[in-house]
Amino acid sequence: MTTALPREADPAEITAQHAQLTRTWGTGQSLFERLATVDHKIVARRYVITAFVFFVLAGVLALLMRIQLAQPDSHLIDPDRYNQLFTMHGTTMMFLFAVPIMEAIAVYLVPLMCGTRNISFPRLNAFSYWVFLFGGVMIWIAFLMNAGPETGWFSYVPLAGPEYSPGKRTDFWAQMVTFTEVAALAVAVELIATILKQRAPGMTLARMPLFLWAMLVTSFMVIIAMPAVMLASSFLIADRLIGTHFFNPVEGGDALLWQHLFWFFGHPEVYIIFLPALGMVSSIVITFARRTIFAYTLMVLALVTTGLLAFGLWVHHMFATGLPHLGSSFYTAASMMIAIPSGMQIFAWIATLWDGKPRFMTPLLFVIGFIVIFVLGGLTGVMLASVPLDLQLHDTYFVVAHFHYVLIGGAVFPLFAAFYYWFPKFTGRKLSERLGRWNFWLFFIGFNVTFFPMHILGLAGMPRRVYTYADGLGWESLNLLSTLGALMIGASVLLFIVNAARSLKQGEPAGDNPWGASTLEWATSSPPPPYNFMHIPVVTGREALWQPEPRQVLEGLSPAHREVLCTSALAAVPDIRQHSAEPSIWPFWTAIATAIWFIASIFDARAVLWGSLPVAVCLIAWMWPTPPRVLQQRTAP
Amino acid sequence: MYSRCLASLLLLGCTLLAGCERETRAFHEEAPAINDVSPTDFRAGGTPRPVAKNPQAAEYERNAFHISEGKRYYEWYNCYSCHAAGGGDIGPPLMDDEWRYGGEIEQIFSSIVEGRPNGMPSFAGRIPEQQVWEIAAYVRSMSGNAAKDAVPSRGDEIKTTKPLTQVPPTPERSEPPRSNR
Amino acid sequence: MKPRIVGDVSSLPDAAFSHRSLIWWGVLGFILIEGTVFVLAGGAYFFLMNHSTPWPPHRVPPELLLGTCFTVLMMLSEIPNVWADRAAHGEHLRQTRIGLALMTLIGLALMVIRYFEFQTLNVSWDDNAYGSIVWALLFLHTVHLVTDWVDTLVLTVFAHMHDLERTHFSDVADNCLYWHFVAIAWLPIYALLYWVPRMMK
Amino acid sequence: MSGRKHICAALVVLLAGCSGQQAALDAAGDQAATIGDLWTLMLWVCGFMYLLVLIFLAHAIWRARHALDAEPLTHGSGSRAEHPLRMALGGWVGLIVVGLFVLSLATFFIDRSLAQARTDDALKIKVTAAQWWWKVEYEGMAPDQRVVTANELRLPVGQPALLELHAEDVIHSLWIPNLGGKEDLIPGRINSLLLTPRREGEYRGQCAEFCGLQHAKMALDATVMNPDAFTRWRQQQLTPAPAPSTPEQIRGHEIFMSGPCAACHQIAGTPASGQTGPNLTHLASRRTIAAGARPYSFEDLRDWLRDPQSVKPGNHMPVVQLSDSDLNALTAYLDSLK
Repeated sequence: MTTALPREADPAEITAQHAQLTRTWGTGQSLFERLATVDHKIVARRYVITAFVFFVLAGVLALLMRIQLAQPDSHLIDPDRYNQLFTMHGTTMMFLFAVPIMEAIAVYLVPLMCGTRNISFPRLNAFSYWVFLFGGVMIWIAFLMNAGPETGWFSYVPLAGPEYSPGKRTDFWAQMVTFTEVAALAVAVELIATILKQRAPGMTLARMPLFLWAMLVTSFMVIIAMPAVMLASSFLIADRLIGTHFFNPVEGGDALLWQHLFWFFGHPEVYIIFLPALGMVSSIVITFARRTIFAYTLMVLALVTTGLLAFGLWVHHMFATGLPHLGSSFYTAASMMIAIPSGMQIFAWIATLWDGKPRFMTPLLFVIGFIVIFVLGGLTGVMLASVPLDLQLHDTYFVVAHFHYVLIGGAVFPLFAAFYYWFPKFTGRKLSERLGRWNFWLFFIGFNVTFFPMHILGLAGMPRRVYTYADGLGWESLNLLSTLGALMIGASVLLFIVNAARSLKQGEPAGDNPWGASTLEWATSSPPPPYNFMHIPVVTGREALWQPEPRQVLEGLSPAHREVLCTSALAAVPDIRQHSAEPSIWPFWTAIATAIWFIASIFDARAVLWGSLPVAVCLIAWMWPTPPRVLQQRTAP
Repeated sequence: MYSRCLASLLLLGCTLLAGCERETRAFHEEAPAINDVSPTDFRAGGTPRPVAKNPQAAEYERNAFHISEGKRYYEWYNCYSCHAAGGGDIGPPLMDDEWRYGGEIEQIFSSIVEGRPNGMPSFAGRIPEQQVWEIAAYVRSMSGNAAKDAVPSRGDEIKTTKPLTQVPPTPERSEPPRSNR
Repeated sequence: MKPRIVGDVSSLPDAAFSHRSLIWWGVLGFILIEGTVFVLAGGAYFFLMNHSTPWPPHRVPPELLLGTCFTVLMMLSEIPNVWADRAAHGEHLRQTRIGLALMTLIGLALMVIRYFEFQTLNVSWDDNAYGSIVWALLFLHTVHLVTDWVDTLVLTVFAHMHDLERTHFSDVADNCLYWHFVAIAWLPIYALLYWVPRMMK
Repeated sequence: MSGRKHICAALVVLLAGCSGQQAALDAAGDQAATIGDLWTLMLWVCGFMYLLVLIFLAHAIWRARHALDAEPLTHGSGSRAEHPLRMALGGWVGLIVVGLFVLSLATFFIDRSLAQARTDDALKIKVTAAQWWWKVEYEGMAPDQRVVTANELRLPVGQPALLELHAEDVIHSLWIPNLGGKEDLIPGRINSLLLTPRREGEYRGQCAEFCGLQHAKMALDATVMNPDAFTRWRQQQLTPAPAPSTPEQIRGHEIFMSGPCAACHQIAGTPASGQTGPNLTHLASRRTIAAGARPYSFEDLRDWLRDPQSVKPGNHMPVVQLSDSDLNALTAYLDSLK
């Protein structure tokens, strides 16, 4: 060490280091480098854009369905096509949009919020994106070729089994599940390792931003929940391809096994989508209320409790299947209990706003919209948790209304808030505030016009998943109203796309921290440099950037090769300088091999065996350890 | 380079189109016409009467929905009672590669519609033609001759045979029976 | 305001073992995922068992001999595994090489036994739900066996080609951790496949 | 604005949700009425909680109108409002707990009462769902007392009816909102559903579990009748189909028996004994055709026979090519099956 510490960073040194770090961490423009990149920001950007494209596509499907349902006895879309539409809508929204986009935003933000230079397993991260992309593209090509799955996003057997779902449609669905879950599980592992091991020195667990807490809980939930659906879909595809009998009652199987496995995943899935959104809401509320969050510890507890309770209530999707009543009462209680942590969090956000100095800009508008809508969805959720009431409401439009209030209100509104909030960090420019307000009000009103009437439709007897309905049942005008609302939502999303496209070029330049926020991602430039942070920040309080100036940082990570600082899991004490993986094309090839493996096994069961060979070869090439010779060169001065 | 790209794109296109054909669910199509269904050669052991190939008929044995419907009607019209699940009982087995009256889909269609000596009744007028085509396609799949990616696997029933997806294909051409069973 | 540099991390080590290493957490994450799969598959086994009597439907549980041989060998393999783990932690190159080679051979032997074990199941996956679930369980475990064996093989080859740095020793230790998982996960599956049907009689 | 919307919504609830032949809140049976009470309780409790949230939120927004240029509150726990807010949070959580307790308890007792209702004097009916129709069988004292019908359920008012639920192919769900909640029909399992109708009238049930192509057109006509009318109906259902009387009906009868129709459908008292399609013995006495796809009328029946795949695409009734006069004859015969 040449100079005594502490000292001010020297501008000349900063310029020199910037050049060297950019060489070390940067991604070039060639096709090869783009395919081989392991920069978490680039991967996350691709992830976000891909997932958003899927959102728009699934939205178009929703509009088609709404147009079909606008009037009774409509013949625009035949039942086979309609069934594919709603299956693809649900599948795309749940598997290709909601979970991936939450994880994608986390892949972008978590390393930045932790104050580290890259995500824990960069190559795994790149692989995850490619696998997700290939899975999504596969199912959409199948759909456009009239081989889209038609048995619902839940694929209940026996309808989805070999006897009643002929062809390859459901097989594509089952393999799409495998693709996306592999991707999601990989990201979950990366996020856990990043959050636990790569937090900036001083960021103890008690100082972690709520978004990081939310992602930590979510990632653990992914790890426990997603295997269930992978197992279930593997059973399904085995039944369909090689004639196993998991779901064939005559040979000892049982259709309800599917439902148990599916909902053991399916219900936590909702919270896997919802918890990251809560983390985003907390970040935004703190920034725009300009007050630390009210009851931080309780908020953390609420997240953890929600995560735990989420695994105790899958049976409330199965009240009508004739399960024993006493058991069902348990699930009623468990399902209702989840209202306690949710209610606490709602209170804490409003209290923070109440006691803070709020600025009502677009992100906060979306958060307020979230509260208004989500709470209503939560309350109808309490109703659905009641066994007798559920027997009337289950599988009706009431449920459709409920979960759109919960998922659009609880996830899409926060997501739009997040887009407006972090867009400056992603791109260096702000989104237009004027268009943002239009975007919000159109969405908010359109949403309620679309989905509020569905509550009534459900009570009036309209079941879900019907491609048409008879005239004279009193459902006509509400359905028409709902369709008009859906068009408003469509217009609103279009407006957002216009806003994003314009602001990318002409938006107001943002600067490092345009909102005066308190978390570490705002401590670097917008957009962040390839290496994220030149000096590793030191965290001295819960709201890192609201601590007294000057900011404290550490030096000593090599600028010449890829190193990240690992800290201890609880107290975040600096521990080792861990090597971070170089770019590699092998994750891409592994993903290609995996895609061939999965898709081939739809058509030929033997591919399960031979298809694994190329994957193994690619994996070995990817994971081959760096020889000591290279390591020594690297550490040499 | 470009030509190779084009070739692979074409190949991809063909695969996808095959997917289309396999997955269509036609509820409302006209049954393919068979003009020369006339009782001519009923002698068991004689050469099966050649039947003009009908391209529309071929679609049935490539279409998953039709084959699956055929399976349903095979049960509903009680083909089971004589042929069992394809292994044969009173009637001849359907899952081997021996066909007394020809194993092309058109020939199977004729056998169902016209009936055959020694017990196979004529179903003309009893089963609508489109359904006969579907049954014929299913019967083809039992011997492993329908499109492999279109045949159903096990049914939701007691296991009696290997799932059709696991049945190895038998020679496409029908052969004269070797002996009188 | 310019940031103030308050410390220097360049003197920290660049690799460490177990929970100090990033990779270890990754391995743990995957163990958690796969452990969940095993637990759920076991749950499916009991669910199906409750829906069919007798269990197994053909009343003959698989022969004990091969499965028990496998179990014994799998448990015995823990001795060299622990030994290799210690050698890696102590960064002893020669012992680590021997340990890895030994584990590769044992893995090979286990896979050979496993091949014949499939045949003693005495049922095909497409016979009935019992057949399906026992094949699924055995297949799942075999996938893990093979995966970890390939990993061990790669490390063995690498260790015999190069000298090892601490980061490589750490990789070896993580591989040993995963082998613990493969071994421990086998025990409940062994019980499900071989003993539960006998106890249900 | 928001207020007006809610008034409108409330009005619509009154108009649509509360009346109709397929409406959950227009209770015509014990079960639906009990669940309706639970709904009311839920609506009040949840509505009250929602109101509290909205008031708090509105107040927070209103309070904020002067706060624009203030500095951020970087240590919120030092705020003067911290303590009162904590108290309020405690109260709020307490309120949620009490509310949930009330609702759970209500749920539990109502669930018990529904589950433990007496069934010994219940009318036993076996309902089998298939893609995409309902087979309904009334068990009698003797095999020849068994009534088989399709896509209609007739119940005497005041008597509990215990439905035994079977499924032929995939999972379906039986739901007659005016009478009570739904229950799934699952292949390989037998479920049951108890309904106690209290008001005479014509209601409509519909399959509530997605079951494939024609899930949308799988309705069930439920009729609650006075006991005498029910007994008369039941007696009448036991009689074989009337013999065709006009020449046209006779020709229709011949077409039916010699064509594909008889392979799938049964008409008691005739050679037609197919079991895979709905029993047609008293077809003309039903309210609808093809599981509620069309109302019953001569013309609708003829349309259906001419081209079932246009009316209900994907169902298993094939198109049978008939000349117009044959079609009229067949329709005339079926229309005589009162």
